[in-house]
Amino acid sequence: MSQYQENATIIRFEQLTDTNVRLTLQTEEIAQAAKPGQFVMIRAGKSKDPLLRRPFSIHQTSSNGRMQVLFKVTGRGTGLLAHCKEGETLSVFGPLGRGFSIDPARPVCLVGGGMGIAPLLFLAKRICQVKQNTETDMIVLGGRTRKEIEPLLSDFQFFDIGIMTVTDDGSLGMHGMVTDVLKTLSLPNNCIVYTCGPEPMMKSVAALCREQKVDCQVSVESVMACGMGACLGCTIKAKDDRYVHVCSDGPVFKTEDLGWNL
Amino acid sequence: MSQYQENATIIRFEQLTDTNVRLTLQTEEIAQAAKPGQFVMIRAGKSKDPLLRRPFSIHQTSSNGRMQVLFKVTGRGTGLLAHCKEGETLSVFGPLGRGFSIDPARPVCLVGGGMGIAPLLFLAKRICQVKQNTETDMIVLGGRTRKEIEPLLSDFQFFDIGIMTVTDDGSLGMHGMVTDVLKTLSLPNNCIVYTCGPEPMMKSVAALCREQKVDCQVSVESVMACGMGACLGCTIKAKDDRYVHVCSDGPVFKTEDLGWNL
Amino acid sequence: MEFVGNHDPFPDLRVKIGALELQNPVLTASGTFGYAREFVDLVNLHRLGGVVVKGISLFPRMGNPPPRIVETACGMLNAIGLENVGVDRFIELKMPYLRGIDTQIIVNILGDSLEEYRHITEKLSQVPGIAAIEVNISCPNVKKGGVAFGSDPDMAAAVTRVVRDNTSLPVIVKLSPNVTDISLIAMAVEQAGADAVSLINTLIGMAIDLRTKRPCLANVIGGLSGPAIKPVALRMVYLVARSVSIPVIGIGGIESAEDALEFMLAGATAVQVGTASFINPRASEEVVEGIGDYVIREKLQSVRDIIGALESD
Amino acid sequence: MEFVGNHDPFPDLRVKIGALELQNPVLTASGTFGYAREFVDLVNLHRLGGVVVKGISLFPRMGNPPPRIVETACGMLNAIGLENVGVDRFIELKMPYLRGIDTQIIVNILGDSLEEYRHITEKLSQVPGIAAIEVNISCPNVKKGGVAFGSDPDMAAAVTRVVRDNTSLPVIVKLSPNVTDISLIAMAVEQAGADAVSLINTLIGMAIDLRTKRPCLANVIGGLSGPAIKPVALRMVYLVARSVSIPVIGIGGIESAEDALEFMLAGATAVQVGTASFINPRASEEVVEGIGDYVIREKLQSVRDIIGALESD
Ligand SMILES: Cc1cc2nc3c(=O)[nH]c(=O)nc-3n(C[C@H](O)[C@H](O)[C@H](O)COP(=O)(O)OP(=O)(O)OC[C@H]3O[C@@H](n4cnc5c(N)ncnc54)[C@H](O)[C@@H]3O)c2cc1C
Ligand SMILES: Cc1cc2nc3c(=O)[nH]c(=O)nc-3n(C[C@H](O)[C@H](O)[C@H](O)COP(=O)(O)OP(=O)(O)OC[C@H]3O[C@@H](n4cnc5c(N)ncnc54)[C@H](O)[C@@H]3O)c2cc1C
Ligand SMILES: Cc1cc2nc3c(=O)[nH]c(=O)nc-3n(C[C@H](O)[C@H](O)[C@H](O)COP(=O)(O)O)c2cc1C
Ligand SMILES: Cc1cc2nc3c(=O)[nH]c(=O)nc-3n(C[C@H](O)[C@H](O)[C@H](O)COP(=O)(O)O)c2cc1C
Ligand code: FES
Ligand code: FES
Repeated sequence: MSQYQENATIIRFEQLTDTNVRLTLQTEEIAQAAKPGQFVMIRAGKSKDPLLRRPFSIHQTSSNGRMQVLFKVTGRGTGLLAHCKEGETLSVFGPLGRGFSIDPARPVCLVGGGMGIAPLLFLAKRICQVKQNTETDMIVLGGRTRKEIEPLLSDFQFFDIGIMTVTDDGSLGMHGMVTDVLKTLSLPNNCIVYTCGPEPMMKSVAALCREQKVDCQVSVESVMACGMGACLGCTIKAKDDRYVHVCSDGPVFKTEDLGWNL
Repeated sequence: MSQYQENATIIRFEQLTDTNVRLTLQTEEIAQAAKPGQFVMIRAGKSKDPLLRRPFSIHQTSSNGRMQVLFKVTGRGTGLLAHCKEGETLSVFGPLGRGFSIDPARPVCLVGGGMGIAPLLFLAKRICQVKQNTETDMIVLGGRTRKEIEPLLSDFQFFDIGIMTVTDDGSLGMHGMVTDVLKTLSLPNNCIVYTCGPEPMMKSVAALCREQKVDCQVSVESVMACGMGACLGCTIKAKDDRYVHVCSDGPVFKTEDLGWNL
Repeated sequence: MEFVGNHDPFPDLRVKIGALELQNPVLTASGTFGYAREFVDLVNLHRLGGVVVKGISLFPRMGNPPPRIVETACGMLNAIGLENVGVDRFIELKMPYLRGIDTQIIVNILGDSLEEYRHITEKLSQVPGIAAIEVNISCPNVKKGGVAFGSDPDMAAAVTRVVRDNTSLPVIVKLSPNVTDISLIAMAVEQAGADAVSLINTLIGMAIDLRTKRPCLANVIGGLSGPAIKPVALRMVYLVARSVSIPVIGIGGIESAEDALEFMLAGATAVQVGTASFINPRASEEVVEGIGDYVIREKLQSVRDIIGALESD
Repeated sequence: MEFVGNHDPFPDLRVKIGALELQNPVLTASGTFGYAREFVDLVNLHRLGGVVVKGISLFPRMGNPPPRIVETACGMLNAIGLENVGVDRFIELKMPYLRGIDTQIIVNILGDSLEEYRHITEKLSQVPGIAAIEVNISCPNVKKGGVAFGSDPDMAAAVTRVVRDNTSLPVIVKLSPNVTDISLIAMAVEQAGADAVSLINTLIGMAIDLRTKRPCLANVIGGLSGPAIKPVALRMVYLVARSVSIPVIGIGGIESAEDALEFMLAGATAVQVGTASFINPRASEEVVEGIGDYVIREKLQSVRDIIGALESD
């Protein structure tokens, strides 16, 4: 679990929608060491304000030392990152946290909502590398509108995994929520569901999985200062009222460990 | 003495030397109202850090509502301004302070050192507008090296005023300091000397003027928070140990009012 | 009958600080808005809830030697040293203009002794156009008086009483944050007859220039203001608002309507905009506008609905 | 004979905190560097002057409910609530790794009562590899103990005495800035036998989320740290260094060697890097490097030459 701090050059800047941006960064060591579900801490701007780094899931890595992050502008930090230009550098450290655990022998279903789709590309890629057969696997991508999902779709189509899309307004794929899609699927018993997205969405997915008695791994968020287990600031409440730290115990958890009140 | 706050578009960005930048800003009202020797307060960046605006002399204005500032990168604020791009906007307010007082009937000598040259272009322009005859007038531009002065020279050559240059290393014009040039000139008795530059330079110019019994106006600097007489932070000691405020009593003073210990 | 429709274009922003009625809760902080005239070209002064003028003493003061200010991370230090023209010249030179502004004029006063506070209060009480007195017991810059009055409940009460006993104007006491328990001071001045408290004044701080190996300020120490101190101010306002029953005026790092509304949620009846006016001369007016927009957007009856409306478990 | 030439590539950065010898004056601040291991991939731990570990209590503590942190202007608020594994598990689980680092390990302790401070001191005193104890009497997050011990000179002295009497390790007392006169507390703990004082701990602050109308922290209030507080810290270090004759360790918003050197000019013998480690995990090591460069560039005999070397009139 080696970590690195790098000044990463922005190789490519993609404005996917009004608010969604994808950055391709040259980060030799981080890209090499990263596993799906892990994240990086990025410094937005060079000023002391905003002060803290921002956490972002690793969207995918490449063998030539590149790494992508995909994010939505939600405030000042992401706003600054959305004003970066190709050729500039960003201070990045990682990879951080515990990622998804993969079992090559079991069928999977990836369920992403909105920016929660970010870590799933890397996960899908790795799954295809380690598994012989992905025929029974499934990817469900949900979002508010077509605009949000469409730019990401072609990347997922690289894999030999079935994709279903669903939007709040029906502008792409099914009309409704990811759980509406999930209900239509009959998840095999030994299936692992991986999910990332807004908390209410993840909770309904987790509830559904519990009903259907399939394992579910979720990638959760929390406010972070250090990203590496030092500040103890990223706590969330887990099973039996114990606290866990999202940055070092997670960000990926088995839902049964979180003790979500489903 | 009207003042305006404007979001001024950067019309032109000129990197004159490694460290010296000239910005042309579209600032309708400020440009119209400005007088030579006045200054503006510019916000560097959009962050709360650095917090305060930075004061800059008005380098020149145009009748189509444009204004220039000329500055050297000396710290974080000017560093940020030096990273601006054409088309971006800057928050500017002004014009502020009391400028040079001009008497069309008297001969003048303008003495600028380094970035102290900035306000003198505007002054020279105005002098040429109000005076019939500038034959006996003189502009002395001093700097460390040729590189610093040369980009500014052509602008001053527009006027019908004699120019002398002097550099610390002799790479342009005379070898030495502005006072060395001044000593070679015989300043008419009723002459006004206007000077702006590093404080030691202005003090030697002022001393020389006192010796030669000619009037001398200096544009001085001080740390500023508000630029408009509200914070009382920009105080300097003046004649009889009284305090004056650079932003509202100045930045241009008659040297005899400053009580410099020459 | 009232107008039909939800969106009242004239939101009710009025608040009361004791007997003092403000058209809206936004004041300018002492020492950061001069005597208002400095801002007339850039701000519509008539839109402000009130103007608190630069601290006035019995006799003129020259203030501290320069440098008097230095920038810090998201803040600034000042050691102006309470430079002012003195109460007599203030009344003669500054009040005529101030009186013409359609807003409440609050005069911030300071003194080195109870006697000085008494004298200056007496003088101001006879002047038309003054809406209230704000008593600065907290300025950290002057060796005598300043620090001591503000950091001891008994002395704070004594100053309050002197001012209270010599004027019928509303008395606002401005508290120093440089104390172990600001609520003790607040309770003491409430007891002593203050109509309101305003807080916070600046935190004591220092900056050093490594190049010259000297303090950045000639006075060595100065008062820290600006966004950096907002969390400290907000907590003190929250604490004091729960400790006294007189109105609290929140001050410290307020730059926007959001900042102001946070202070009001914490219990402030009004706010003062300080350092922000240097960075954006229109800050105070923009806070008024922003609070108005908020009241309309949130469909509040009045801005008073949010005073102390912070929810917590 | 010494090497010929001016530029000693190995500047003398050693300082002494009482009996505690540091290879350089740069420590990591408690609660901001975990138990050091977290940083091993990013920092050369052996280059640090010392590591101050997260505050340890007699029994394990769960800490406060989330949210525990929120960003503020040039700073952050934390209300971790002193989550820690307790002294026994600390000794068992964390000390073996810490012992292997070629630096001084300082254990930060806290308690709700004098008894707790005594117990934990006794336990730590028997553990090899601990270089000193830093006594946190200042944490604002825990209702019992924390605030009271740090804000009253007598209680601060009492805690110091208990720790002093139960260990032969150097005792550093960490002071709270949330007091009227920090030098009184410093003098009291010096009298009570402290070998050094470190300051400042966090300022008490608060943040509010206007959208939810709730405090940003579940604990409502939290401790402010980061660049925002540096001016306050610098002034308190300056004040305390002139009030006591034991060494002072400067803390508060230190991000760079320049910051650290400013604290040393103000009188600090050593410094701690806190919040900066979150933004730049290498901050502490870079401060060591930067101080070394400074000592070489300025041709100082030793970094000790700049301690308290501030010039003023
Ligand atoms: C492990 C992890 C992985 C993440 N991966 C992604 C990703 O791949 N793509 C993406 O778009 N976003 C991701 N996020 C969320 C992202 O970190 C926040 O959107 C970002 O920090 C907001 O910064 P800001 O300055 O723009 O917003 P701010 O102005 O700081 O706040 C805007 C909103 O974002 C919330 N927020 C602020 N800081 C954080 C934080 N550190 N963590 C979570 N929420 C925060 C605030 O509560 C507020 O509601 C991830 C978060 C975590 C913890
Ligand atoms: C009336 C006036 C007119 C000026 N006109 C010009 C001009 O036309 N061109 C130009 O290059 N410079 C001009 N200056 C100086 C310019 O304001 C400073 O160089 C600038 O503020 C430095 O900002 P910074 O953030 O880059 O430097 P900082 O990082 O803040 O500091 C770098 C150095 O600049 C000094 N400095 C910082 N702030 C100020 C300030 N407000 N005033 C003076 N010195 C300061 C500091 O003491 C330090 O030595 C003028 C100053 C005044 C007062
Ligand atoms: C330059 C300056 C001068 C000040 N002068 C006074 C003063 O004369 N009297 C006073 O009570 N407060 C004075 N203050 C304190 C402010 O009124 C205010 O309490 C403080 O700055 C905190 O608010 P802010 O962070 O919004 O600036 C002054 C502040 C500054 C920055
Ligand atoms: C997240 C966090 C946790 C902290 N925990 C402790 C602690 O356990 N014990 C302690 O004495 N100080 C603790 N502190 C205070 C720091 O050690 C330091 O005194 C303070 O943050 C100021 O320094 P800085 O501005 O460099 O961060 C903590 C600070 C932070 C930010
Ligand atoms: S973010 Fe610091 S411990 Fe998790
Ligand atoms: S800069 Fe504020 S009074 Fe001059």
